[in-house]
Amino acid sequence: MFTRFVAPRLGWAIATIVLSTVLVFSAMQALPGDAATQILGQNATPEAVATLRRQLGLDQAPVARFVTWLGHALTGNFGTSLVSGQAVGPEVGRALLNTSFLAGVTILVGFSLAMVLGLVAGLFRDRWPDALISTVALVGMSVPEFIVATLLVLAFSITIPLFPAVVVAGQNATIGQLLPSMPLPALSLMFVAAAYIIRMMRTSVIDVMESDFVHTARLKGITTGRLVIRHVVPSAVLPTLNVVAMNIAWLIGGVVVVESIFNYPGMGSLMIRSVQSRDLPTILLITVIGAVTFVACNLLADLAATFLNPRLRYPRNSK
Amino acid sequence: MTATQSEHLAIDIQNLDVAYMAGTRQVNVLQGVNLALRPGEVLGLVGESGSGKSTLAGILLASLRTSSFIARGTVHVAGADVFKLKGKGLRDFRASQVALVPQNAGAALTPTMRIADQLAEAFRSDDASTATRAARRSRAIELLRLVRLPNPAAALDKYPHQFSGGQQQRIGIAMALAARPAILVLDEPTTGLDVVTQAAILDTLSRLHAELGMAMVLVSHDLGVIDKMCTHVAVLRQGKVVESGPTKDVLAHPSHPYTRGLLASVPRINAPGIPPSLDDAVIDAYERGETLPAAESAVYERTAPVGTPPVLTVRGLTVDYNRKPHGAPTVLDVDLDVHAGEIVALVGESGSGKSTIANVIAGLQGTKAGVLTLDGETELAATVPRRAKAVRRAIQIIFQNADTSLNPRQTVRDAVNRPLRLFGIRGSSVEAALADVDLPGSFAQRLPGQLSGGQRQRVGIARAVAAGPSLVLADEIVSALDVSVQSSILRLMDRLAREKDLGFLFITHDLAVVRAIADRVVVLYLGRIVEEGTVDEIFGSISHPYTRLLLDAVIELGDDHASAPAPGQDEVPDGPPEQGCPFASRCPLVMDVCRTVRPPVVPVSATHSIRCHAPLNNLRLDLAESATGLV
Amino acid sequence: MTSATISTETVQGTTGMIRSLIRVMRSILRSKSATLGFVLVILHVLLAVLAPLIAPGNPVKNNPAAVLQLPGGPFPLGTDTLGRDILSRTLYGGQYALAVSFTATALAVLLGTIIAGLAAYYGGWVDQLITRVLDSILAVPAILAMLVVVTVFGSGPWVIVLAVVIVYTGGVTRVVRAAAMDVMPKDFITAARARGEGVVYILSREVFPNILDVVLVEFAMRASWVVLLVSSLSFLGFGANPPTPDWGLMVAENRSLMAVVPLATLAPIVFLATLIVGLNLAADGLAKSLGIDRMKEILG
Amino acid sequence: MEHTNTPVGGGRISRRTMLAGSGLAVLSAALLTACGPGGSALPAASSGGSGLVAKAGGTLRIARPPASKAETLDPASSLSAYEYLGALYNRLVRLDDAGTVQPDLAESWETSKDALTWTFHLRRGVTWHDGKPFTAQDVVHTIQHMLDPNTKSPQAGVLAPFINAKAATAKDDVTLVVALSSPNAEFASLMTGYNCYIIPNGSAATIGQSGIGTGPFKLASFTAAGPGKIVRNDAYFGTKPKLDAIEFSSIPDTQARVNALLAGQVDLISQTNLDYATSQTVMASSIATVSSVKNAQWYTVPMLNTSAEFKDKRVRLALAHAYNPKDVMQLAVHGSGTIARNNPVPPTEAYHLDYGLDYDPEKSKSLLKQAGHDSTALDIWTSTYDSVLTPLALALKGSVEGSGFTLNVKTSAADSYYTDVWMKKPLMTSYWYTGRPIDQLLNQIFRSGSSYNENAYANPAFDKILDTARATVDDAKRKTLYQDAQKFLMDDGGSLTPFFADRLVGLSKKVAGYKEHGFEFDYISIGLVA
Repeated sequence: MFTRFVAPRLGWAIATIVLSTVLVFSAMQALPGDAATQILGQNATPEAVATLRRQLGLDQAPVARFVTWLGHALTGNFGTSLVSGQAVGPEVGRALLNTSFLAGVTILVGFSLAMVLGLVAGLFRDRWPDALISTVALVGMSVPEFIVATLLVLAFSITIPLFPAVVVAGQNATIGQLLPSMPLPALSLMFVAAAYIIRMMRTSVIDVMESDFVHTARLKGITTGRLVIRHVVPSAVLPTLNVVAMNIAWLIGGVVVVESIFNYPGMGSLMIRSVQSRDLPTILLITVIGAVTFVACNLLADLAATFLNPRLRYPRNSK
Repeated sequence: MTATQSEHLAIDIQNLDVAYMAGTRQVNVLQGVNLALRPGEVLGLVGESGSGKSTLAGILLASLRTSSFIARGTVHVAGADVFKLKGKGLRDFRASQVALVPQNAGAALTPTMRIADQLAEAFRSDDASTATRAARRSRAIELLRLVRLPNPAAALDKYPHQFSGGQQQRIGIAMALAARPAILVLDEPTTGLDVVTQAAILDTLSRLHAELGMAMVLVSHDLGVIDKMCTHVAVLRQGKVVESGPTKDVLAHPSHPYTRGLLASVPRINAPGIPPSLDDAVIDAYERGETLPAAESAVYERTAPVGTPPVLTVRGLTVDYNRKPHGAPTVLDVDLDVHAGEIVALVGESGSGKSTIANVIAGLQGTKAGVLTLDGETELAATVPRRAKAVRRAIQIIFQNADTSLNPRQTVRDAVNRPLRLFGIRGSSVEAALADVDLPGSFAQRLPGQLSGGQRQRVGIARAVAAGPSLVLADEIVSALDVSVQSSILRLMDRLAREKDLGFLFITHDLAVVRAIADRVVVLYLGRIVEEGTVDEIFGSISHPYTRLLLDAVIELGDDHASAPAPGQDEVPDGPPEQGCPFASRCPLVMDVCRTVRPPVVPVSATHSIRCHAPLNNLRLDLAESATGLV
Repeated sequence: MTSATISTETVQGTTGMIRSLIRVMRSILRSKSATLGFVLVILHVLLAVLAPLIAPGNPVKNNPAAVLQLPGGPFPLGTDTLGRDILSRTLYGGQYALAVSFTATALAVLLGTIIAGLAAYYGGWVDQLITRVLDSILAVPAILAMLVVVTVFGSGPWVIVLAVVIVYTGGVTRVVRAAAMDVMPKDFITAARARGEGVVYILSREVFPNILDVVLVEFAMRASWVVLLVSSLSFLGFGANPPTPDWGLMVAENRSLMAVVPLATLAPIVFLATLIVGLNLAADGLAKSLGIDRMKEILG
Repeated sequence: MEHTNTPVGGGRISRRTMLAGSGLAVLSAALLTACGPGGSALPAASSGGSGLVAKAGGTLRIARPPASKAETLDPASSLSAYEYLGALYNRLVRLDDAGTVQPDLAESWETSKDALTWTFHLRRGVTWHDGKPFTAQDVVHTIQHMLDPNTKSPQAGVLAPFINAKAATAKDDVTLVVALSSPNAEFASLMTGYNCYIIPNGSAATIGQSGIGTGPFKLASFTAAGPGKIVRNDAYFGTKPKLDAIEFSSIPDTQARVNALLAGQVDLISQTNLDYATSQTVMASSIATVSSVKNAQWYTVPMLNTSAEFKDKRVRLALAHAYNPKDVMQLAVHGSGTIARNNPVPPTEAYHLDYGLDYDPEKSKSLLKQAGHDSTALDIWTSTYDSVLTPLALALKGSVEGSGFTLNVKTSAADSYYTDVWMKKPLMTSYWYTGRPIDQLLNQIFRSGSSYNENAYANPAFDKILDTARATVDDAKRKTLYQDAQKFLMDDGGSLTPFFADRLVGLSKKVAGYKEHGFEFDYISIGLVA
């Protein structure tokens, strides 16, 4: 299993991750100004900038800096923030934790629901349940997140004060502190992400329903329930996994809009702050995490597919 | 016929019309179909593609393609008026009375379910004998044994894709039998399987029928299969049953010209020559009550060219995909000649490497060793980019599947004109090229989608011939076509070979076609040549055991259908052995030496050679049979 | 091959494309949703183009005397905080979004298609390389990529186009490559290879015409995303410079004036939403009528 | 969000909206208003806040704008956490809303005739939060810390010209003597800056986290750019604050801050000048309202004197005369402000001179002609950094139409606005907080070579006037000198200031006794309604 699926892809995965960091690093070099100027702001006299640059090690050649960074990164040391002067690991870790928590809720509740809806839509193809669900999905794809989120705030925290409008607890909030303000951000994310999952599930269900083996199974005279659960769902879920994976990657990779609307202390907010303060170490770590998530999600999707799909799990004992 | 009578009929279909709506117009898929079948009888539904035979099979399970509907008539199966059945009634009917063996079991088995579960599903809920899990298991094993699936117990916990096509088909049959149905419907159960496998499966089926005695409906385009399996036959054409009755009578004294044409157009391994192709004009005339003389009625016997120069010589060709680190090469040490105007058949089952060889010649596949020479002088570079324009022009390909061989977005003109322009051919034109393949110049404007299968294949041929090649690689070019069209394409091939001195390397698995068209034959097994010779020699009395197996497996109209391969002989190993004779694992005459030493080339005549350790005498038909008991 | 033949080929290639296009258009009209979608999109394009003729006023003229007017009189939809006519601004508003979005999408899809074609044609390590590089671009969180690009190059239409191309080309390539991969093994390609045709011919004449449908769907689909993105961006202060009439910008400018002049915000939102829904429907219908699985498209 | 510039130092409290954040505002506000009654009446509240009296006790929740991860409680730092300072610390002296200097830790002070030596008599019996007594040594240490180059204090730039690290000495525990290196009669007022809060002796290294001061509140907790809490200091020497405690939370996105207020999660939004429309939204809500701080925002349009476009004084003057301030103020802030007539000193300021450059298209045209252009097209840069900047730019663009000028509005990303545009582009929109002492205002922002001189205005004659003023001990004389400076500056085309705007602050209806002016926030009388 490992040697056949994980090992070969792992190599590529790492290459991909490193390459992405290279891309981001070089792009950051092109940014106007650097941490020094950003920190000093209006006090940025040439001398001050020069000293600070030296302090921050920004005076070395980019390539050299990247190589050193990479070297340290591989040993798990991602450097210290150019702004706060503290190790970036813990801070990004916090943000990642908070984001993952939000993502977790969204995935558990939203994605499973979306799959069910997609299944229903597929089974009732072109009839009213399908029409209804598909329309919702279409809207979900057409309406920007910030409108959704804003409407939710308006409805459920200002007009009817059910949930908090923002997270007032900061970066180091405990899960207990975050939980009360979870519903609205989670809902907003679900609405956007679910749309694609619903549609994917619907499509693949329709495909499977038209396949020979479903036809044969039906001709065996088995009940619809059994037909759906034993014959349709297992095959229909497979392609959907990829969409789910992409959405997870998106959820972790920084859902800036929603996070800032709800002042949620996650990766998205951190990312923006870091780009604006040119805090390279933080940005690079965020990139690494984003890339790792992206790669890992796709890898996991493949593995899950493998696990669900006997074709791959038990290769025919031949070429 | 009255309802009471239909009680004890297995199948009773009365003036049935099935149709779909094209806009406001009703198009009949089936028209005025009347059929009756008693328990225990076997009905064959024969017809060419689009004759409605599969629709009819579906009807028996109360299954219609969405959008089509019953326009008229009634269908009683096992006493039930199937299209009155709804919900649970319908499910019970399907679960108990009638079962289907689908055409392609590979696609018809649910990939995500173990065999055991799929079989268990099919057991009747009311059946006490399968109440417990253990009971279901043992019954499942029993079924798999019944269909002669090797090692049934182990098979239960496997998934469909872990079986070969033949085995999947057997499982499909077992699943259909699980509910002990009164009627078994088989939709082209052996199409797409190798001849040997087909023979084995059909043999199993007839044994099953003998043991269980259920009524069967067998849909097939292959008259041989029908002849072997069915007590009764119904011939369908364009949704109408043109003729039906006991198989022997219908096949012996066909009353309808379509049946006659069909029978006449089937090539036979025991009779050389290209049969006349079926002439629709004649039949349509007959339908209108007129009579027309058939264009061609006689069998045409082709004569091999003599003393023509070689257009292609292959020496010591070896191809290795290096799939496995230390596996035997896919193709090993193949020698091969094609002379001008000669049609050489390269014969083998799927996986025999015949297409690989074609790709190598076409320059699409690299080689490990071997020399290819064109027209006796130019040595062929390994791959296309390194071949001169003249060389690329000299070698042309015709493909098996006419649907994918033409670019659906290009007109016939674009397709045929391309080689003319690319190779800068003077004094020829698209129209001329089309004329060469008996197509009107007006076709130049059409898109492939607007052509019939046969016409598409002709365009494919025109594109190849337009380049003015000396060698044409024809890969299974007739196997996808209806038999009536087959022979016309075969005749075209013959004519082009003669008129244009074209050398054909004709790749096929169909021995009857080989007999009809080929001058010389090379028999390939797992990428190794086992026998070669003139067509008469190959079909003569001395053959390699593998050739013999193939010949015996062919189900020929009107022969006794007695012989069938021994169990297990239909299973082709995944790859060639590292050493010894590739056929050793299946050979009835196998000796220890076969497993270790590569068999020598035994010359039978100047043109006929066999690679086998067995003494020639054991390879003579009469002796061979007594020696191996293949009967 | 000689340049002469290339040129004639491309000519033929285009005729092939045109033929396919006609086929596509026919199939669209067969699908209700597609027709509706296309009507919406075309309507928006027309409005944007004809705005100068139909708009009642100057979309960028301040008017201190008529600030925050309610609908009525010379201002059918009222005026905004600078006294500019909202109807005129809304009508002009499509120009920027449409121009930028369509340019960006076209570039992304064109680039993606070519890269995908090459990847599929050469296969092997070329394909591997392309796939990996694109993966690494996709692996960078899109929003981060956007941020960086916009921060590096500042605002302005071409920056947005660049950003979109960077963010979306990878996705397009994935999808189109998959489609091209399905075509490559077809016999007519084999025939062409065996004839010794060049990459230009095989891609332009044999491959692309057969994946045109996928590409079209891809275009319509991405377009809907890009319009959304471009509007969001210019409403975040990147892209359109004030006082350019642009929906995203208008929403930003009048965001909180709902209580005073609701239409200043609602009108652009409605226009934007209808355009995006139109594009989505078009993509859906297109996909349906072409028998393409749009969701699988998204996956690539 | 980082302070790319030292916001408070520049008197510009960073309210950067993040890439996504900023925009998000959009709809929400819109929809929020939609639900309320709305109406376009201007905020009724006065700088006195709601007239209600606050009850004793209770906890106030304040939402803070984006802050740097590197922010600190060190008052001298450019990244000091502004909201905490006034609550935790005291200065020697403070400014009242008339701009006159009032006692704080210093009960009285005097200066020598030559305005070189200053003596401050300190309050007795004051203790630090850690119980230690407050002495003159603490002030000496504070001044040294402030002037220490490593502190990078913005105030150093203000003081350095006439004071060095050794200048301050403790005569005794309650007497501080400061010897200036050049005369400055305004020294006291320059010690009212919010970087001048007094920290305990020897605390330079630790103050950033400890926050030990003498102020009305003690630090309970503090996280950079995060939540924090302060509690009442019962040992406070002055009037005890009404509140038990104040909780701070950091909410970068403006709209999110407003939402928090409307959802009742916070009671006051600090350092946030609500744009007109948002103020409408807030006023429409049942639990929140808006208070306006008169003339608190100074909106200005720096013309980079070193640029080709503006090196000619006549062009600068032409532009100053080219726009109609009434229209501009109406369009940009819906009239909630005071027309400045290009005078950078607000009318409420004691030293204000009632003089200005008024709207005069003809004069503008002729000036431009003399400068040798019939017409000139300029880019005017703006950003979402502050909600008024872009409307201001657009209003100007519209207003100068028909004059010789054509303005093209260019936007820049909020986060790079003060690094890439400010002091780099010839023409841009900018703003400051008012409430600086006149001397600091003119020296910091218009003196040649000052790091905040955003016009890059440089005129020795002008600098000379300032120096004389500083050296003049006679208040009346000094006042006229500063007024001469204002006139000189304007006539020299040194400033383009259309108007001073009222700052619109959003706060809960539960809040009573809210008072704010300039950099002074009243932590004593603010509380919750009874």
